[in-house]
Amino acid sequence: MQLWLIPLLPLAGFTINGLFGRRFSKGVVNAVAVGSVLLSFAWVLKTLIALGVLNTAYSEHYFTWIQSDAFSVGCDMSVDRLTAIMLLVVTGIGSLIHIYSIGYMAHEGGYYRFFAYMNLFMFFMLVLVLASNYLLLFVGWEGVGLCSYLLIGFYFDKKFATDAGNKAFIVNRIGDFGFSLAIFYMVRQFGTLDFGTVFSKAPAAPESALTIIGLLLLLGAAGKSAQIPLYVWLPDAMAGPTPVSALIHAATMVTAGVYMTARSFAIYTHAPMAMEAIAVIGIATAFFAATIGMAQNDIKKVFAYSTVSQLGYMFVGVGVGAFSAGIYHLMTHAFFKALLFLGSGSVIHALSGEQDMRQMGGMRGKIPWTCWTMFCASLAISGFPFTSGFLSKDAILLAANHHAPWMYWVGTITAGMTAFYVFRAFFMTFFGDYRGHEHHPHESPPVMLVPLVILAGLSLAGGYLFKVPEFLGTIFPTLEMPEDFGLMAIASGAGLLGILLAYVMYVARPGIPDAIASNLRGLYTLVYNKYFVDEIYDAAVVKPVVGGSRLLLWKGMDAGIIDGMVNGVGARAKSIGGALRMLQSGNARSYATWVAFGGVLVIVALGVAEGVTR
Amino acid sequence: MDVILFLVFAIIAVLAAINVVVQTHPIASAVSLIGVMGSLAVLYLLLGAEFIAAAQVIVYAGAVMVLFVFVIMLLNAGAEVRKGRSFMASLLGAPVLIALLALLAWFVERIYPESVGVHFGGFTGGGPEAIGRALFTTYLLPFEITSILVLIAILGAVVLARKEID
Amino acid sequence: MTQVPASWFLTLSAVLFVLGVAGFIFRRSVITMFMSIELMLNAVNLTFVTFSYELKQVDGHLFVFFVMVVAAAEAAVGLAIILTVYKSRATLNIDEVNSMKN
Amino acid sequence: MDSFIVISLIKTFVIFAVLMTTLAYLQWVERKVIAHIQVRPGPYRVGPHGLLQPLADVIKLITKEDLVPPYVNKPLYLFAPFFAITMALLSISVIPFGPTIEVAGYRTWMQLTDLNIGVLFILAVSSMGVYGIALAGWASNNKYALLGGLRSSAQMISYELPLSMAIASPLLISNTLSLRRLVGTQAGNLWHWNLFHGWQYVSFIIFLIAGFAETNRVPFDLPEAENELVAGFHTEYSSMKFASFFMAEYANMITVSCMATLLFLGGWVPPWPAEYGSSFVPVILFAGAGIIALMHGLNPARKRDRYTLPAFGVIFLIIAAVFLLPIVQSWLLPLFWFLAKTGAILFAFIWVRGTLPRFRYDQLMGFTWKFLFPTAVLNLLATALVVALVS
Repeated sequence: MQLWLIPLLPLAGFTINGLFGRRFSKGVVNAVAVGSVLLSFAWVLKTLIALGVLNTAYSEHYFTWIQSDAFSVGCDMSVDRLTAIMLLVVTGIGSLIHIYSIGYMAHEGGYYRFFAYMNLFMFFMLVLVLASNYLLLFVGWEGVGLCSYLLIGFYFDKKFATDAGNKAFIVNRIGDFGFSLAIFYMVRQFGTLDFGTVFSKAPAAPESALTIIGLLLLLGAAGKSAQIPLYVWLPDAMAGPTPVSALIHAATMVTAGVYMTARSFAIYTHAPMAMEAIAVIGIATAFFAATIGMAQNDIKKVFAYSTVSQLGYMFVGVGVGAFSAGIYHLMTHAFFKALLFLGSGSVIHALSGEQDMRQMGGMRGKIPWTCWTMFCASLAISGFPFTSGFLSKDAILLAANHHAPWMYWVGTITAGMTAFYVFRAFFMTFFGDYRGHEHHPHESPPVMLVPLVILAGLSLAGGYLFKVPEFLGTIFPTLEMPEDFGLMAIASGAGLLGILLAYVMYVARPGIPDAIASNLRGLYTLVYNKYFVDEIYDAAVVKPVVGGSRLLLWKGMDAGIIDGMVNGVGARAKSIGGALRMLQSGNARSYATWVAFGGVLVIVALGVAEGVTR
Repeated sequence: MDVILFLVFAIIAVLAAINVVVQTHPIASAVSLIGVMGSLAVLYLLLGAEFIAAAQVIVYAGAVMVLFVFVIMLLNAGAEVRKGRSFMASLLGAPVLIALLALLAWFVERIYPESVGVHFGGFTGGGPEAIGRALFTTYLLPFEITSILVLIAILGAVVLARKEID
Repeated sequence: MTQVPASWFLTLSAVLFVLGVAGFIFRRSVITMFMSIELMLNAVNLTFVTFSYELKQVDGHLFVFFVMVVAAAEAAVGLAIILTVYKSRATLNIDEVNSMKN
Repeated sequence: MDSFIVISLIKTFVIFAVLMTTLAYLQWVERKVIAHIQVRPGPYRVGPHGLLQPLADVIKLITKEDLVPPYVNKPLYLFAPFFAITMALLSISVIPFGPTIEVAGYRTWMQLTDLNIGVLFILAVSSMGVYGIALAGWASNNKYALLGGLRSSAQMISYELPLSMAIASPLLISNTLSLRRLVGTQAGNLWHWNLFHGWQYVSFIIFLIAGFAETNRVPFDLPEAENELVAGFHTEYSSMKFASFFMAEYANMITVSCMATLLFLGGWVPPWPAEYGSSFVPVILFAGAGIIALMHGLNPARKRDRYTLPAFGVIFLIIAAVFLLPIVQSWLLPLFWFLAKTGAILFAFIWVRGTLPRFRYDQLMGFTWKFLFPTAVLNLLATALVVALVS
């Protein structure tokens, strides 16, 4: 069934564009890049149809990558229901975003380079998804980290872009550190990394080991999916072009963490403590990111924090045991979040680079298509009844309530806040009068609008088209939950309340936000500055590490000890030489004195030796 | 009797040696050195080394010292002028020498407390016949080498000391 | 007590040796230093003879004989050098003879 | 034990007295012989035929003012003559004059002492003699003296080498260093003497030439040559110190001639064994001398010879008579032969002084280093070869 063809097509696209892109015209580059992704999407559809119901995982083995007596790691791929969904999401949304970025990147520099990196990203993401052992997954994991770095730093001539790239890469590396420790521990514990054997041996392993593996995997996932401790890189990642943010920082890469935790459900189900940790981190991130999102003025920053918050929801889903709900929300989130980002991309495109919402407003008339497609996405994300977002979010909230009621209430408040800041952005951008100084904002070309429309359709009806919970029921342990309409009503109510509040504050009476901001000065500045988390990290971690390394390692160790020793030896030799030079005075009598002195020493030595031996 | 002989000539030797060191004029120290060699020759006789005693007088006192006296006379070397007495040398030298002496003495007394007594007839092996036999059998090689050495020394001395005929 | 312990001879030679060393170190005139060397050699000869007396072997005398020959050779060459030094630098003070340049 | 000391003291006294008188009268003999060579009478005023002349000289030298010039290096100036005379006299102590002698019940050798390294001892002493002259020359702080001292010591040193080589060859033959045993090996008749052993006369001649040079005698007495270096190394010396140098010179002469007799002429051994009448030779000689003296006494060339010559004749006859006494013969005859041979060589010294002209200094040095020393070495090698082949 040649599963390897799926990741190999984007790779071919990458190599062709990468090596000969400079000489191709834009059209050829488009054809190669988008073509390879569409082919890969078609191949995915073909394999899924061919595989049929997929009750059991279908896997193919290509070659043995590492072989050291008992421990061996093969390069083998497998497809089961979870992988199928991920493949569809990745290749589907990937191709839409590729089509969109043809228009968006039309008059940007380095055209072929952008598409080469995007294809490379697709290749690594597909390897990650298709991998059937942790090491191959880790290869994909690292690859996507690399591509995110490359794409964030796409405008490498701008300092903040390269800094953001570095930040993203380093923070991801911290997460990967935890992940690799987990892999080592698994090798020690289970002797292999293959999903099947690991999950079959997991129940027998001691709970403490599983907890440790779980927590380390969580650290990796937190790094990649931007959870509480390691989320700081995502907002800065907005420095990259908007399609990148859409593809990598909304739809696919950030979800890798959720996919990985979901994939290792066997470990987590036998490590309740780790599951609890996931849930707590998820809910905390959701609430925390939502509060920051409310005070942001940059349109992409708002959606970045909303991504962090929605990922928090997915982690809650996984944490409370509703794995299928988590993946369901992952899929729906991919649809509307990609749409939101692409929409904001076309808004920025229209305003030729303007990102600050305070410079926008009243765009309803000028770019109607973007406006209304974003309206659909906003409805979906805020959980407006009967949109796909509503379905997946409620599933999670119900599971959270079943697990721990307080989580449900925090989740509901966060849902309200989510609705508020999304519509705040919507109203600030499209309603009121135009505050910018761009004289004629123009609508985006159809090649950008078509994907928007498709995504709008998916975000509204996606939930119904693909019944994920039933589809994944066979793999994951299902939670039998009574259908409690009361809770659903409260959650959707919170969402509507958020929308109403946003409408009142930003359309009805525009003065209110400034009033609130002025009298809640302290809180507002705190939230606006993202709780100074970056500054804290900088002070707590970066400064000491950099300072420490400069002081201790560089000054102390390198210069002090190593150079010190080397130069020291040289200096000592010189000084001794200097002292001995005094001896060569040419004065025969001083020579004689020293000879006599030596003689005395020798005799003393002999005497002592003689005395000793006698 | 032997003790008296030893003491007399030992004291002569030591006094003469001190004179060698103390005298400012080289000729005086040369003569006192001859005195040392003479007294040593007698001590050799006491130790039964007749040939060596005679050789000492003939070779050492008779030839080498004459060379010294010659050089002193030729160079008309005056008394040593006392200048540039570096304090450091005596500071460092004197104790070292005293230490050396004390050490040697201690070493001798300690290592050879039970040394054999020396009297005149004690060892009669020192005669020319015994030395001749040993010299030309066991020590033939050194003998040949020293002969070459002396030849080289003569050549060296001649070359060094001759006036440049220019 | 008609027997003289050998250690007295050794002590005497030690004294002579040290005097030789003292002469070599403290005196300035080259010839006197040269003579102190001869004195040292004599002291050594005395030790040789004493030990050959003790061990009742004639080898000690041979060594003394060789020492004498070498000392003679050395004296010859040494004095020749002193002559040339005197000719070129008109001084017998060792302190002034302390550099290779003339 | 004490008899040894007493005997030694007596012997020392006897030998010292004999030696000192011989020294004095040797000078008389020398002046007489040289005078007669030069056809002049020589000293005859002081005592008969000048016999008291040495006594006069000694008195003169003793009473002369013993001045010590201020600019000399006083200690060495005084030390030099003393050293010269002691070294010269020292070697006489080893020379054997005759076989054993029986006096008042004590039998002893007619020799002060016998060292089994006698020859080496004499060599050592003669090599020390150099210092006397060298230091004298230097201490008197006078150019002539310095040059004289230098030259004479250089000469003595250079001639010491052929001298020791010449001595070494007879030693090879007689195979002993003790002088007494040396004479022993030459016992028997004339042909046993080392002189006629193989070609030992070559080493005898080398020995004599080197001996002449050692004692600064005529052909080689350049250092004291009046016309060039005033008086050589003893220019600044006066009276007794001057006398000591002279005595040293004569003592050295006696030592060399004694060595010559002992090494080559068989010491006190008569030329032919006693049974062939060698013991009568001295009687004949002295009797003949006495008769001649008496005859000359009858018609004297000078009027005071009328008394002296007959007196000498009578003395000689008495001596001839003494030689006939058997009890004395045992030690007197060997003594006579020894003294006769030594006297002959001494006469040769004096004779050579009277006849040969003086060597120039470079000829002198060239002669020894270029001719004498090589021949001495060759001679030694040849003798060694012969001895090795013979034994």
